[in-house]
Formats: sequence, C-alpha cells, structure tokens
Amino acid sequence: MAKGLVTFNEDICKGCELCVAVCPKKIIELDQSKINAKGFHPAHVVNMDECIACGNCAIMCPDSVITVEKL
Amino acid sequence: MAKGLVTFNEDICKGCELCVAVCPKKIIELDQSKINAKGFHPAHVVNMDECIACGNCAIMCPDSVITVEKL
Amino acid sequence: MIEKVIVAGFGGQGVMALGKLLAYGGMLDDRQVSWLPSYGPEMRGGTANCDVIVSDTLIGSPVLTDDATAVIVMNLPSMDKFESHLAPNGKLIINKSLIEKKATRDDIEAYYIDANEIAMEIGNAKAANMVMLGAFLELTKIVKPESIIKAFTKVFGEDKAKFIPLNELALQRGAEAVKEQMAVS
Amino acid sequence: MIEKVIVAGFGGQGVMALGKLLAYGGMLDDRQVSWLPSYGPEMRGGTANCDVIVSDTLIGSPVLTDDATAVIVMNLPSMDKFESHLAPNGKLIINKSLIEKKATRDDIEAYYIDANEIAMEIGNAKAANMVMLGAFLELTKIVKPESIIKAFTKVFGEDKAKFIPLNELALQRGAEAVKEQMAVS
Amino acid sequence: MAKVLMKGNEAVGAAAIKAGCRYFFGYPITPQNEVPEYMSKELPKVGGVFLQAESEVAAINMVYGAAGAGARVMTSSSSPGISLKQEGISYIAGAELPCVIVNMMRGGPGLGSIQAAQADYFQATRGGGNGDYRHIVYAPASIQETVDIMMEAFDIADIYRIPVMILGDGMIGQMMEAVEFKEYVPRELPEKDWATSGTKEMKSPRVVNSLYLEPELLQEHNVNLEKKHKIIEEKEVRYEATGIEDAEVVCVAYGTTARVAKNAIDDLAKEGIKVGLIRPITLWPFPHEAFDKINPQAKGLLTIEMSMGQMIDDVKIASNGRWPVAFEGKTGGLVPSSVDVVNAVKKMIGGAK
Amino acid sequence: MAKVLMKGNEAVGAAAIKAGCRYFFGYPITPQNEVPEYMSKELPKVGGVFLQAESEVAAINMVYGAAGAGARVMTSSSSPGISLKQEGISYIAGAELPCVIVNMMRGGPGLGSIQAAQADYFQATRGGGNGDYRHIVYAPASIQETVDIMMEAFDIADIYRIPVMILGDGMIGQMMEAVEFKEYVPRELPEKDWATSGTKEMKSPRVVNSLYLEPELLQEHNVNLEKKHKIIEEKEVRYEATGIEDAEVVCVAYGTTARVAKNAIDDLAKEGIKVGLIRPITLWPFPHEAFDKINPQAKGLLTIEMSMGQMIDDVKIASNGRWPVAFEGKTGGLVPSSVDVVNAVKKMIGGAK
Amino acid sequence: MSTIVYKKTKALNDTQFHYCPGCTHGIIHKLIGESLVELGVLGEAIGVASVGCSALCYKYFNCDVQQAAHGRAPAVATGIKRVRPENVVFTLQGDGDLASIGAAEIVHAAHRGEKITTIFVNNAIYGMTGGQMAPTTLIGQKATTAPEGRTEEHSGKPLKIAEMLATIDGAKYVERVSVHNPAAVRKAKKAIKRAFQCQLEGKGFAIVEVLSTCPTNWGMTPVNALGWVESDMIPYYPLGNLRDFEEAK
Amino acid sequence: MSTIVYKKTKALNDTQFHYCPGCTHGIIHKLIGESLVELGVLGEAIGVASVGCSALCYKYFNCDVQQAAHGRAPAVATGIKRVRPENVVFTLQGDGDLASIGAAEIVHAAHRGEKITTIFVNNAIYGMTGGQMAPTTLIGQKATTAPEGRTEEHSGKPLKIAEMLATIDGAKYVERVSVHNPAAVRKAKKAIKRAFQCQLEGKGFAIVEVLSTCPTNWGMTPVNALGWVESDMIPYYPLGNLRDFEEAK
Ligand SMILES: Cc1ncc(C[n+]2csc(CCOP(=O)(O)OP(=O)(O)O)c2C)c(N)n1
Ligand SMILES: Cc1ncc(C[n+]2csc(CCOP(=O)(O)OP(=O)(O)O)c2C)c(N)n1
Ligand code: SF4
Ligand code: SF4
Ligand code: SF4
Ligand code: SF4
Ligand code: SF4
Ligand code: SF4
Ligand SMILES: [Mg+2]
Ligand SMILES: [Mg+2]
Repeated sequence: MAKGLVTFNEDICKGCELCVAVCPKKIIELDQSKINAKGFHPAHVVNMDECIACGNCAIMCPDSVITVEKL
Repeated sequence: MAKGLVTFNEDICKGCELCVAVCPKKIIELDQSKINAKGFHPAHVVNMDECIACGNCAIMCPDSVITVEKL
Repeated sequence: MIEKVIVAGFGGQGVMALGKLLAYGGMLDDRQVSWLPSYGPEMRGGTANCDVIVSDTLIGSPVLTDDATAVIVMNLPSMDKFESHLAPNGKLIINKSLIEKKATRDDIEAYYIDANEIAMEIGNAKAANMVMLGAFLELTKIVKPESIIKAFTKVFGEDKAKFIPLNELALQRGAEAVKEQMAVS
Repeated sequence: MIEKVIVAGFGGQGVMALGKLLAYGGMLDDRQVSWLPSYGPEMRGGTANCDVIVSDTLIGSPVLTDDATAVIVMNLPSMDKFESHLAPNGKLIINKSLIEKKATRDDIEAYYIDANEIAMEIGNAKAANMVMLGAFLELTKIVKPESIIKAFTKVFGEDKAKFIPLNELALQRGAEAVKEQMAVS
Repeated sequence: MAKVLMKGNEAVGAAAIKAGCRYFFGYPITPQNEVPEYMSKELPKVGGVFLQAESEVAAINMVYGAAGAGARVMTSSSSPGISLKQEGISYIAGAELPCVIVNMMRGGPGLGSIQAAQADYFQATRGGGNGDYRHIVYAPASIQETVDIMMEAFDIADIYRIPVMILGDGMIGQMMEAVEFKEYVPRELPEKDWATSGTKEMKSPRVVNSLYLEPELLQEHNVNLEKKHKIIEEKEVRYEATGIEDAEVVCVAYGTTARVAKNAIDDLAKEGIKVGLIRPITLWPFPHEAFDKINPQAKGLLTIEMSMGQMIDDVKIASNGRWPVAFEGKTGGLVPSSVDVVNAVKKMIGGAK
Repeated sequence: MAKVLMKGNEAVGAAAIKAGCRYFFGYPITPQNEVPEYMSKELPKVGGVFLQAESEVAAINMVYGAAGAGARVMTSSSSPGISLKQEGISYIAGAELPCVIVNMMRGGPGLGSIQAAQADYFQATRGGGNGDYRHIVYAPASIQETVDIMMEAFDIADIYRIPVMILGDGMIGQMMEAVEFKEYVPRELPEKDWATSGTKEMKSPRVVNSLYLEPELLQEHNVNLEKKHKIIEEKEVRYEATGIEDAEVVCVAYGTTARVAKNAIDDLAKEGIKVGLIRPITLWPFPHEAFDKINPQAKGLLTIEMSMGQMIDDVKIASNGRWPVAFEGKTGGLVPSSVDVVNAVKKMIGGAK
Repeated sequence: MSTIVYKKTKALNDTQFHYCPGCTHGIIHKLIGESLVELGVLGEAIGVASVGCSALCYKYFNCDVQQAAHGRAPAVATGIKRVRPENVVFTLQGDGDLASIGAAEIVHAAHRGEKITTIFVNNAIYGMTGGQMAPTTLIGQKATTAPEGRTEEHSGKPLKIAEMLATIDGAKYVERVSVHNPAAVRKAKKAIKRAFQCQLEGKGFAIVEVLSTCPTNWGMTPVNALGWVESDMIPYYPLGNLRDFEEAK
Repeated sequence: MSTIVYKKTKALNDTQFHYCPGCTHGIIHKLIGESLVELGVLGEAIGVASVGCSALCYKYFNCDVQQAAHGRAPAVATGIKRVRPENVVFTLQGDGDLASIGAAEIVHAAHRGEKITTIFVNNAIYGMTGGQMAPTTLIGQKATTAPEGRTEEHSGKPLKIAEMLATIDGAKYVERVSVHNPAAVRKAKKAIKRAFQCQLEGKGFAIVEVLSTCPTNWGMTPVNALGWVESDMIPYYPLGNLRDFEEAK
C-alpha cells in the first residue's frame, strides 16, 4: 500500500466531517482541542501512518482544505 | 346513399375553398357571380342531388358557414 | 403646395402600395413626404388605409383626421368611414367599380372612376389602384407620373420592372378617366 | 426608561433568540419594543446580530447606529464591529469565554462574563446566550426576568417548556456573574 | 385581542387572512420570505390555497386569474421580483381586477442587496408597467400600521377594482414589534358581477380583458380609469402631518425613514428648532393637500428617503415653487441616522443655532 | 448619400448597423416588428448575429450577456414587452453595461392596442425596474432624427456605460419619411476594459455584476452611479425650443405630439397668437434649463401627450410654480389633432382672440 | 324527415371570426365548443385566451373567458382553477405563446399537475404579428425573422412540445392531432374531448397539440396549406397519443 | 520523492467560500475548475453565475464571470457565446434558478442547441432564501413553503430536468450525476469534462445535473445529508447518461 501525507489548511476548515466520513482508514477526526478563526474545530489526521493516499478526503472536502501527497 | 341538403350562410363565407377541397363529390364551388359584404365569392353547391350528406364540408368550414342535413 | 391624402380599401386592393408610390414619387420630386399606414385587427381580408402627405414645406403631424385634401376610396366601407375626413373643397376619388353610392357632402369635389373595369381592360385587375392614382395625379399634379414610375422599382424591387409598362398605362387611363369628369363637372 | 441594545455573535450562538426574548419580555412588561435582525450572506456559520429597543415611549427608528445603550457580544468579530456603536456611558457585555480582548473605549462600562463556561456548568453549552441576557437584565432592570421566562414558550413554542428551568438558572447565573463585577467595578 | 410580538412579514400574512384573503401566489425572495412561509402554513387551515408559483411572472398572472374569478387574492415579493411583475400589474390594472401586492423593498438596482431600501418609489407610484394606469400605494411605518392597512387594503381593492400595493421595506418585513389585531369589519362592498364563474346560472358570458383594438374604445377605457383615479385622489389620500403650520423646516418621509425623521425632530425640538413632518401614508394618491398647510415662511422642505431621491419629485410638484426642496438619504441597505437628518435640517436653516 | 423613403422601424435597424451594432436580440411585437425583421435580413450580411429570443425577458438578458462580453448590442420592443424587460434593464444599469433599447410605444395598460401611444413616459424616465438607476431616453420626432440619434446612441451608451432608450411610438415605427444616412463618425470611446473575454491574455478575471451584499458597498456604487447621472444631466440634455421668449403660451411635447403641436402653433400664429414650443429630445435628462428662457409673463405651459398626462410631472417640476401647467392629450392609439391643441391654447389665454 | 348532420355549435355566438380565410383556428374553435357542449359543461367552462391570433376568442365563445398576457395563460388558468376547482378551465394558446414566451408556464402547469386543459395551436409561425419564426417553425421554412429559412445551426431543430411535456408526470393526457382533413378533424375532436375528460376526472394536466395552418403567413392558399401540414408538418410532428391518464414512464 | 495526489485547483482563488459547512456546492466548484484546467481552457472560460447560494461564485473562480438575473443565466450565456463563439461559456445554476423561474430559458438554450455548458446543482430546495420548496423537492420532503411536506395532490411530482431536456434535440449532452461519495465525485468530474468537450466540439447544448446537498435547509448534518442523497434522491433521480452527443430519439 502506498503511504500518504495529508495536510490541512486548518484556518479554513469548517469542521463538516465529510473527510472524516469518507476516509477508508477512519484516521481523520475533528480536533476538539482547537477552534479556528471561523469558530470551527478543524479536521486532522490522527494516524498518518495508516494513510493510503487514496485522496478521498481531499476530493470530498468542499473547501479545498486538504492536500494529499503520495510518499 | 343518403341524400343531403347543404345550406350556406353566404354572408359570412370567406371563399377559402376548404369545403371545395374536401367534398368527396366535388360539387362545391365558389360562386363567381356573387360578392358578399366581406368582399368574397361565397361557396355554394352546384349539384345538390349528388350530395351524400357526409358533412365533410361543414366540418372543415372554419367559419361555420355550412349546415348539412340528411334527407 | 401640399396634398394630404387618405387612401383606403380592403386589404389586397393595393392601397398601401398606392400610398408608398405616391410618397416615394413625391420624394423624387424633391418634396417633403410622409406615409402612415393603419391596419385593422385582421391579417387578411380586413380594411387597410394610409395617410400620405406630399408638401413643399416641413410636414408637421403625419396623421390626417379631418384635414385631408383628398381621399381615395377603393371600397364602400372606406368611403363611409373617410368621406368625413375631407377638408372643405377636398377631392373624393371613388372606385365606382365597387361603390355604387354617391358622395354625400356637397362641399367637396367627387370623382368616380371605374378602376376595376379599366384595370381589367388593360389586362390586370390588380392595377385598379394605379388607375386611381393616375386620376389623383391628374387632379392634383402634386407628383409627376414619371416620378411614380421611377419609384416603382424602388418600392417593389428591381424584379418587378417588367410590370412598369402596364402600370404606366394604368396611370394614363386613370388620368384620362378623370379628365372627362373634370370637363363635365 | 429606554434601552437600545445590539446583540451580536456567530450564527448558532442564539443571538437572535436572545433579542427576541428581550423584546417579548419587554412587551409583557407593557413597554414599547422593537427587534430588528441583520444577517450576513452566509446561511450558517456567518455572523448575526439584532437591534432591540425596549422603551417607555414611542419608538422612532428601530435601527441602532451609534446610539446603543448596551452591546452584548458573543464573539470577537462582533466586539470588533460593534464596540463603536455604543453611546458614551453605554454598557458593553462581553462573552469572556470566547473573547480574550478587553474593551478599547474608556467612556463606556465593560462587563466580562464567562458565558460558555457558566452554561457548561449548568449543563448546556447552548444556554450561553441566556447567561448573557441574565447579566444584561441585572445591569439595566429594563425587563423582569419573570417576563423573559413567560416569553419563553411564546417565542419557542409550548414544546420547549421543559427547558425553562435550565434557562431560568442561566439567567440567574448571568445576573450573579455581573453582580460581582458591578461590585468590583 | 391581546398584543403579540410579530415579524412584519408574518403580520402581513396574519392580517390578510383576517381580512378574508384566501389565495396567495408568490415566489421566494429575501427579505419577504416569511410572508409566503406564513401563508403556506396558515392558509390551508382556513380552507384557502397557498401556491408557490414558478416565478414572479407566473405568480402575478395567477393573481390575475384568481382575481378575475372573484377571489380575495394577494402576492408578495421584493424589488427585482416586483420588476418582473410589472407587465402583469399593468394587465390587472387594465382589466380592473382587485388584488393586493406587497413589496418589501431591498437595495438595487439589479440584484443589489438583501437589505432594506426605499428605491422602488418611482416604480410603485408611476407604474413600472406600460400604459396609463395607477394603483394605490400604502407605505406603513410600523407593524401595527401595516396590519391595519392590510386589513383595509382588500376592501379598497374591491371597491375600486384596482390593485393595491403595500410598499414596505426589508426592515418593516424583518423587524418585530408588538401588534394588536382588531376585528376585521368589512366596508360595504360592491358585488363582483364581472367575475368569471361559468355561465351556468344563465348569466351571459363574462370577459376579463385589457385588450381594446379600437383606439376609440381604448381611449374611452383610459378616460374611465382616469375618472376612477380622480375619485381615489379625492377620497383615499392618507397622511400624517405634525407641526407643519409653524415649522422652520418640514421633513417629508414615509415608512422607515419617517421613523428616523421623528427621532431627529425630537432631537431638534430639544435644541429649540421647530421641524414639522409630513408622512404620506398613501404614496399614490400623494397627499398634495397637506402641503397647503405648511408655514408659508418655512425655510424649506427636506425629503428623506432610503434612496438617491425619488419621492422628492412629488414633493417638488406639491411644493410648486413655494419652498426650496432639499434631500437627505442613504441607499443600498443603509438607513439615514437621525444625526444625518439633524445636520441636514441645520444646513437648511443656515448653520447650527 | 441620397435620400431614401424608409419606415421608421427599418431606419432604426439600418442606422444601428451603420453605427456598428452587430448583435440584436429581440422578440416580435407590433408595432415594431420591422426592426427585428430588418435585422434578421441585414445583420448576417455584415457578420453580425440576429437572434430571436424566446421572450422579452430572455432578450434583455441576452443583451446583458452580449454587452458584458463587449459587444455593440441592441434590443427593440413595444410597451408590454418593455414592461417585461424592466428587471433586466435594472440589472444592465446596475452592472453599468452599454446597450440600446428601442420602445415603439403602443396603447395600454395591459395588452391595450397596437396603435401608437406615449403612455410609457413614466416607465422610461423613472425606471420601471427596481432600485436607484437612470437611463438616457431619446424621443425623436421624425425618421431622420431617429436615424441620427440611433447612430449616436451607441457611442453615448459606451461612453457612460449606461443603457440608452430610444422612445418612439407606433407611428414613428410604422410611418415612412425621406431619410438621409450620414456617415457614422464615432466619438472617442473608452476601452472596454471591463468586458468578459476570457483571462487568456494574462489579464486578471473580470466580473460583470450588480450584486453588492454589503450595504456600504452598494451605497458607494449608487453614489457613483449618481455622479455619472449628474454628468449626463449636465452634458447630454437635448431639446428644441422655439419662440419661447415672447410666447403667450408654451407647448411642451415630444415625438409625434410635438409635430402636432407645430401644426397648431403655425395655425395660431396666423391668428396672431404667439405660442412657443419646448420639444425635449432627451426625456431623461429632462431639459429643465429650457424653461428658464420662457417668457416670465407667459400665461402658462401646455403639455401635450398621447397619454393621460405623464410628462406633465416633469413640466411641473421644471416650471416650479412659475407658470400654470395645463394638459391636452389623447391616448389608447388616438392622436390629438392640431385643432385640439389650438383650442386648448385658446382656453388658456382666455377664449378666442 | 331530415336530420341535422352538421350545424354550428351553440358554444359559439354569431360574431364573425376575424381569422383569415381558411385559417384552421376556426375549426379548432368549433371543436372546443362542440366538446364542451357534448360533455355538458359549457356552463362550467372558463376559457383563457392567450396572445396570438386567437387573442380575441373571447368574442366568440358562449362562455366566460379571461384574456391572459402573452404566454401566461397556464398561470392565469391555474389562478382560476385553484379558486374554482368545480369549473372547467381551458387555455387556447398558439405556438409563439405556449412554446416560446410561455415555456416555463406550460412546463409548470404540467409539473404541478394543474387540472386544466390546454389546446395548443401549432401553426409553426407567429400568425398575429405577421409571420416571425416560432420554436416550431420547420427547418428550411421561411419566416419574416428567418428570411432565408430556419437553419439548425442558427436556431436548432423545432421544439416538440408534446414529447417534452409527456416526460412530466403531472401531464396526464398528451396527444398530438391535426385538422388538415375531415378524418383528422374527427380524431382531433375525440382528443379534445378526452383532454376535458381528464380534467373532469381530476387526473391532472391535459394538453392537445393541434397542427394548424396559417395560409397568410405561409404564403399559401388555404387548401395548399392543408397539404403542407400533411406533407411537411406531420412527418416531423408525428400524430398520436403520448399519455393517456397513466403515469409518466 | 512525493507526488501530489490532490491539491486545490488553480481555477479557484484563495477567497474562502461562504457556503455552509459540508455543503457540496463547494465540491462542484472544484470539479468545474479542475475540468477547465485539465481541458486547458481556463483562459477561455466565461462563467455565468445565477441567483442562489452560488450567486457569489464570481468571487472564487479564476476566470471571467457574469452574474445573471435569477433564472436567466442561459440567456446571458447565449448573449456571451453568440458574441464570443471562441470562448468557453458555462452557467452554474441551482434548481430554483434553472428548474423553476428559469425553465423557459433552459428549455430554449437546449432548443436552439446553444453551444454552452450548464452545471445544474439540484439540491431539492431553495438554499439561499432559506429552504423553500423547489420543483425538485421530493414528495414528503419538508420545506418552509411546504411545512407538512410536499404532496403530489398540491404540487405534483418533482420535475426531472435531465429527462425533460433529453427530449430536445439541441441538448447534445445530458447526464445526471451525484457527489455523495468519492466514487460519485469522480464520475461527476468525467461528466462535467465531457459536457465541456461537447461545447469545444461545437455539438450543441450540454447539461450535467448534479445531485447536491443542502445540510442547512434539510436540517441534517453534512454527513447525513450525503446519506439522504443516496437513500432518497437517487432512487427518484436515477444517475446516468441520457444523451451523449447523438440526436434526440
Ligand atoms: C409580452 C408580449 N410580447 C409580444 C407580444 C406580441 N405578440 C402578439 S401575438 C404574438 C405571437 C403570436 O404567435 P402564436 O402564439 O404562434 O399565435 P398565432 O397568431 O400564430 O395563432 C406576439 C409575439 C405581446 N402581445 N406581448
Ligand atoms: C427575480 C428574483 N426572484 C427571487 C429571488 C430570490 N432568490 C434568491 S436565490 C433564490 C433561489 C435559490 O435556490 P436555488 O436556485 O435552488 O439555489 P440554491 O441556493 O439552492 O443553490 C431565490 C428565489 C431573486 N433574487 N430574484
Ligand atoms: S488520503 Fe485516504 S486514507 Fe489518507 S486520510 Fe485521506 S481519505 Fe484517509
Ligand atoms: S471536509 Fe474539509 S472542511 Fe470538512 S472537516 Fe474535512 S477538512 Fe474540514
Ligand atoms: S355534405 Fe359531403 S357530399 Fe355533400 S356537399 Fe358537403 S362534402 Fe360534399
Ligand atoms: S369552407 Fe366555409 S368559408 Fe371556406 S369557402 Fe367553404 S363555406 Fe366559405
Ligand atoms: S395570420 Fe395566420 S393564424 Fe392568424 S388568422 Fe391569419 S391565417 Fe390564421
Ligand atoms: S444554504 Fe444549503 S445550498 Fe446554500 S450554502 Fe448552505 S447548505 Fe449549501
Ligand atoms: Mg402560431
Ligand atoms: Mg437549490
């Protein structure tokens, strides 16, 4: 399996959880410890090692928060 | 064959010849000898004996000029 | 010099064309001209009329109400409607072929032209309007018949040039017809 | 007596509801009232604010520009925007839970309420707006808390009656929180 | 009835239903959405019909059909939507059908903004549609007045067989105030003996129409409409006028801006400056008569609008050169403040006192 | 070029093409059908596009799109069709796009008649659409003038980025007069650096828009529009004024009725009655300045219209109480006669002389 | 004894039609009138006239009529029917009116399943205004706004209204007929009657598209115009029923 | 070395969307932008914004945009395309905009075979104005103007735009897609690209109907909204291609 690197432009995340829902590895979560300027808990990957770089999260993110790289 | 009696409300005939065209017996003509108040030669039946009371002429007359009776 | 003319008849009798030729001819004679049509609600078979002004001076309103100097009527309903639009001493030119009635006013000049018959004689029933125009021109001299003929292809297109001789003739015959009456009247 | 209040925050923080309860309560207390909302282009997640006037005399314009007697701000952008709308000596009531900044003007009275924390404490984060309202009522006495509670089912419907005790508590806690500051300030 | 706190838009709906309106055809547009939303909830309960049309154009033509069939019917929209209704309104006026049209104005031109404005005054009072027609325009300044006028509007429409427009703005539509619903007491209304209902009961066919191909008949029709307009101008003018006989300056303002003017006038009074107010309640017919009562020595008239200046034309006509006419306004969703008005008045009387 | 005899409607088309108009979007309606018909025949010959839209609403929005893409574009219609275009016109004004709109007015309200009228004056000059906007309105009185104005109209539209309306009537559209086409000499025109054309040549994206959700921005936009309007009012007013300095009565009339007025004035002159004429050529901006030249002792102003009286509002504003203002008119397709005008003038000066 | 084979319907009064000689608008008027009489609902009928040559039809029908703005007859009919569900409401619309400016209104009357009956007179031209191109004008057909004839490249292929509306569930009866000869007229009458029946049974929206002539603007004699319907129109606009009270496919 | 699997398209600038959290309007914007870039025509593109939540899309796209009146985007696009046939013109329209007020304009853009591309965002509701019923609102679905849920008796069954337009010959490409999961999004992108291809090849009108969510007005979480598209919308609005460059049947 390919490995992935997923980065979030946290400031513009709206916490909608679409990325969370479509990640096949279930490794995305909202970061309850943060609130961004828009007032949302931004999404982040909790276990990057499991990421398979499928791009689903990025494809589904309506706000282009996510960049996915294959390592 | 049924026999027919066809009457024309000549004053309102517009001389369009639709009745002429659809008469299966070809017995309708415009009466070139008359001009009605609207400025048209009105239609009339030239040989009533041949009329079969099919009603075609009346059905097609857009101006309800024609009444057809079966004798 | 100014002529304010109402031309009226059934749709199909060429009243609009008559008016246009008159206006175009007037323009070719370097006069001021206007032509204003008016149609009934019917697309075909209804009545039609136009107001034409040919003048040496600037034309004000193109609408003629009760100040027409001439009225050319091609059928009875038109005569009934427009006789009253003539100014006193105006000319009423009547298509006798289709109108049996006489003018009712006595403060005007009336002329009776067998326009349809004359047109048939010269070979085309459709030229009745030109016969009437010929009569009008003879009476008023407001536009030269040559100018009308020049206007012909402008109004109807070059491909109608072949009808010019017929129409020239119609104008002449109309003029002749009215001359007789000018003599007697 | 007249209070002209701007209530502002994120959509979802209940600022519109706060304003409505205040206006309805004022009406039950036989005062003249007006409530005027204003939304940003976003349907959700944007900012929202409303102007509320509670008065003993006829209300002129329902719009508050720079003549607010009190401003209740639930988040930082609202504070940045509306602090300037306060009239001199006006009251700025700040949701300290989300706003770290202090009031910048010194011709006004500022109060800092840990609204979100207090609301969490009493069991519902959504009640932060009621905590703020409690503080405001304590400061101004413009409407009786009982009237706000009476207004509750009118504004939200009978089926929300079960939330009344919670909201009553939130009003009280807000009042208490501001009382401490009135003491110190 | 006890007072309730209500949004202007909902109050519009409630008042209409109380006044017997049973049919509503409309299309969503901010800031009047609560009108159709209220109607969709409440009309079915009283046996009425709410229908969301496919467009404002369709809505106004549904109103035409329903009104022609004898119904009490209304529609509601906001500025761009009202623009689309202009042909239909012209038809309704031409066919002399009664109906009520609400316009909660917003900023323009074009898509503009969704905030309150008063920039459709010309359209409302001059007819944005084609031909010689008029319709009554009421401009309420509070929710209570909106409700009271709504309840009368349907009667007025029926009596004169004319569309009646309620010209509010986004603020009137969106704000909440306390309001009391009086019992609806209908005026004496003429029978709708022109409404299409089928010829069954042996009546002769009825035609609802605005087409008159013969110019003479159309002219006659226009003259008859004009006669009706004259009667309305005589009988239906409404306005509020305060302190105009001895004013130094008279403010003229309607709806929301009249409220601002009142604040300013109070403030100016405190400074000893006497300012009067004419608040047209009917924009058409415009209250020309009110101007005859103005202090002839007044320094001028100040028109205040949430527009770049539209009613000012009527103020000038009414003034007829007797006083200078000035303008103070904001547009695009902004509301002039009482300070703006105070300053404008002071400018007119020549600096601060 | 030699004179030709042309129908007004065709002359409109011919002049537009001479002025470089290459796009026409319209919908049939009497009495202006010869405009689209002419364009459908002639535009393809010069590489232009004629498109019959599905409706007037679509047509005006196609004009919006084409104008926004930088084209010289026009549409044409008659009264009810113009009503339908009001929202679109408001958008075009709001987005500051240049275009030419022809209205050959007919009788109204509603479907009305197909005969000539001047009953859309309010709509044309006040904007039947929503919001604060204006557009230039030219009212030619002869085919020659129509042609001359058409050829300028596109330049004016480009210079000010504003819709320009040619307000004719069925008579102007249907009549034939001799007309001479002068060579089109364009004014100095600003570059259309706002037109959407793709960002290919490394330009930054362009937006054509009338939406300003922030009230402050919309207000600013409105103030900018107003500034433009003021410049137009200063620079583009056009009118004809004759014999007004020593007139007993001054007629005010535009288009067709101005021609009637001229006849009447000639007739009155023969009777020794001095009557002047103000003929606004631009209806907006209205020629207020002309009124300052009127004989202060004149007995009054007579507005003549083919309507129940619409321009009379502007005449009253311009008069500003200096003279009484009277009205003479016919509507619904009828044209006032010179006798009507003569009588009206005599009435004003107190019976026959 | 004699029996009447054909006599003017009592649904029409004695005002003479303003239609051009041989224009089949007149035949369609007769069919509507006869259908209303035969169904016994003339007294309940409220017609909606559109803008086109038939704009003046209110002068001819012996029933109540409202004249509607161009294209808006379905909206006007909706307004009437919602107020008076017990009445029989129909619109009479031309192809300029219904297929062009009124496209949204007819689609949405169908979409809502409005219980009205529409008689759609498709003569492939704008009659009243003098022969401009309609959405239904055939490829190659000349019109005053398509002086060289309609081309697909410039204006697309003619719009098939019956086919389009038949995809909408609320359109419970959709049929295309013609009136170019007596047999066709008899079929057209059946369809019109059934379209009213659809309304009487409360099924939903019903429309009959009738291919009709415009001798004046086609530049043909009335008789030749009938021939053109058969030779040119019917091949592009096939006659037949598309929906007969059942659901959309 | 790492390769980029997914990165924000350069067809969008850095302005943040005003859309509600999880609203799939944003996904659709991305697909349009990516398609334009991949086809190499971003520089030729002229978009037409409609009136609905996407009215402000001109703030986001890195191409020229005209904002159109409600429902009239196809007319505006027609005006642009007839003036600039070499440009790539697209409209982005909601279901209120396209299926309701703009029904005539979309039908006629299709009818004329206008060489434009329409992206039709069907979220079964009026988003921007706060949740009123659309022609596409499902039976039983609640809306602020259908507080008890839409009923067939009152408002008919929802309008199937793709099916209706597919009957029109000039509509050369018609497909319905969804964006409720990554696989659907990938298919949607293909369809949108092909719809632009249709324009680039000069075939005619192309439309892609995209089933989209409105969590806010549906009263659901964004994730549940995706589920509702699958469970409720797709069964009524079947996905798939209806016209792929060929003639209408
Ligand atoms: C809003 C509006 N636009 C245009 C017209 C002009 N107009 C009158 S009838 C007509 C079209 C007639 O064509 P059609 O509907 O096919 O009817 P037909 O005359 O062919 O029977 C038009 C465009 C109008 N009256 N109103
Ligand atoms: C002429 C006109 N009518 C109504 C409106 C109000 N309006 C704005 S957006 C909208 C509908 C939005 O719904 P939709 O097209 O489905 O887009 P969505 O917001 O759902 O994406 C309406 C009716 C308007 N701006 N203009
Ligand atoms: S790329 Fe795939 S696996 Fe990795 S976080 Fe995104 S959705 Fe999960
Ligand atoms: S999909 Fe995008 S906006 Fe939504 S939570 Fe994930 S990163 Fe944030
Ligand atoms: S009834 Fe038949 S046979 Fe007799 S005249 Fe008429 S068409 Fe001819
Ligand atoms: S069909 Fe009727 S109108 Fe035509 S010629 Fe025969 S009788 Fe006359
Ligand atoms: S113009 Fe055509 S459709 Fe109209 S009445 Fe004449 S023939 Fe019939
Ligand atoms: S209202 Fe609905 S469609 Fe609009 S942005 Fe929010 S979720 Fe999306
Ligand atoms: Mg037709
Ligand atoms: Mg939507």
